[in-house]
Amino acid sequence: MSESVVLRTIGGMLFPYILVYGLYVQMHGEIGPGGGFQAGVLVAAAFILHSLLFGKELTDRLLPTWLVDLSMSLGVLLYIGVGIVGLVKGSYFLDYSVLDPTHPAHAEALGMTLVEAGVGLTVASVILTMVRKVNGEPA
Amino acid sequence: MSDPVLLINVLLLLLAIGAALAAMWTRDLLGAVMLMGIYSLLLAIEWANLFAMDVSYTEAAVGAGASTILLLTALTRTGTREKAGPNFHPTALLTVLVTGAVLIYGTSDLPRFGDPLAPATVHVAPEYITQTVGKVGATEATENDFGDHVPNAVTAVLASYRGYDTMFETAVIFTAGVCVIIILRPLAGSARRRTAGSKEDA
Amino acid sequence: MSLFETFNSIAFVVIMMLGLYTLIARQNLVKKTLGLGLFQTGIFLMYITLGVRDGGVAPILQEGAPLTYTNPLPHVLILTAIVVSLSTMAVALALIIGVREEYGTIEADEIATIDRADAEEGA
Amino acid sequence: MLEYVADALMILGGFFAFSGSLGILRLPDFYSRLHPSGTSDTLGQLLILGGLSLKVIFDSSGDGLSVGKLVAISLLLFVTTPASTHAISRVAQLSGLKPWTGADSKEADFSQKEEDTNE
Repeated sequence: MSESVVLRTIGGMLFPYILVYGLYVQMHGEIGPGGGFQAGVLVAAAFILHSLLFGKELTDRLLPTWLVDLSMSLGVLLYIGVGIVGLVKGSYFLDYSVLDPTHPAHAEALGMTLVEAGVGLTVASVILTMVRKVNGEPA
Repeated sequence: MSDPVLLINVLLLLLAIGAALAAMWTRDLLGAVMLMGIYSLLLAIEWANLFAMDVSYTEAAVGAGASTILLLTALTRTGTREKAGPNFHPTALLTVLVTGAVLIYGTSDLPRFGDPLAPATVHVAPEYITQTVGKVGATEATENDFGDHVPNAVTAVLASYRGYDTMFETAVIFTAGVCVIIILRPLAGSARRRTAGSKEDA
Repeated sequence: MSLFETFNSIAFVVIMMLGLYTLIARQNLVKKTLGLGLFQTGIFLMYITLGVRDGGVAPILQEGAPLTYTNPLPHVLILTAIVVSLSTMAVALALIIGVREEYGTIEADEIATIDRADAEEGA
Repeated sequence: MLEYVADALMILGGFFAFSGSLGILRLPDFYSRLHPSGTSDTLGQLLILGGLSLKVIFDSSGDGLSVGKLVAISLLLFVTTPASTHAISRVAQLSGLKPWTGADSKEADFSQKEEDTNE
């Protein structure tokens, strides 16, 4: 928790913009530089900034620890789930074309978006968890 | 020399090596972590200079941002001073010199910087860039804005062509997160042998 | 083949060897972790250098004119490797914190001394 | 015409960035070194980004997205650089680093500063 009014004002101002920028990087990864890995780090950085400025309790209320733990595994499961959809529909593992059989280009884009979302979810929550744990916060 | 990429490349790498030397030389761990952050930022510029935009992005976010935060957080629990000791270590120097000489001898066979006929450039890269692998019949249905390919070739290779690789990298990251949770779980007091001494100065 | 064109090969060896020297010569565990990270970045430099192509631009495909692009494959490998190196570093730091709580020091030689003393006590 | 204005802005920005770096090297103590790194660098960055956006407007005849991104970066730097300078100087003051007053001879002051930063 920082006592400085300047830092808390500017940090509070920046926090939503960092989150939005993280989402932009996540969704823009197919057109420009970016993707799940970078976006995950940005989102985690936003929450680390929040907990540095406003204290752990407030960040915990905003983003409970159980949610972070859940999304850590949810990201990997989302990735594997997209792969298993391919298996269930009678094709290869991680074959995106089964997601939209009428339009392969759309299916490819949809599959990549889902997979990147899984990567982003895992990276963000894992980095947040690591910093929290190394900082000595209990489970 | 006429190519500005090469000149900036050499300048940035010299600066980065200088920052790395300073980081490894100093006995102040806080300063070493900060210098490693500077080194990462210089490398991020270097990746952008070599047209690896996604890597530059990741290096700036992870190397200069997240890992600096992580190391600083860890330093609050481990102490920031390194014990004074001899800077010269003959065995290490000998090992490093021999290994370095072997590696430099090995790099003499590498294709020259930016060679258009290098095997890596000739064989796989064109298929990844034109994104023709496995799309023999899919020439119709290009209502997408970008035809039937994804504009960022790095994302296409990451999420589609090397999907298994990325999946297991994600699994590695998840495993690392679980490992950190397990290693740093609070234990009962009897499980630690020397907690009495370390709790006071922590 | 001028020095400018072979500079990257020498630079990545220098960076890697700097990390290796720290890994062997220094006793502090956090410093050893930093040296390991430096070693990894040397390898990143090698990969990215191998992907460069004369006149190539970033592999973000433009509509219209066919351009030459750098090789996207090393970028993908290194992009994931950077994030994985952060994760492994976090595991290493967690272990170092555990060592510090256990022994009260993070210098490798002091830990070895304590371990030897313990073994003699037990014998 | 606009092209020359853009070039002039970028050269001016480069000059300010250079003088900021020179100030970090030449000034005697921690607090006075924060001054060039906070003010001069902010101005240099803003001027360079302004020159770049003028160049984008001139070259690609109204690429609104790139200009918007440059303006967003300028705003971000305009807000965050002073804030980070504030944070650094605040932490230095809280950890007990005394400012240099210039009362003694130069050598004595530099040795004093070394002791302070080593704490």
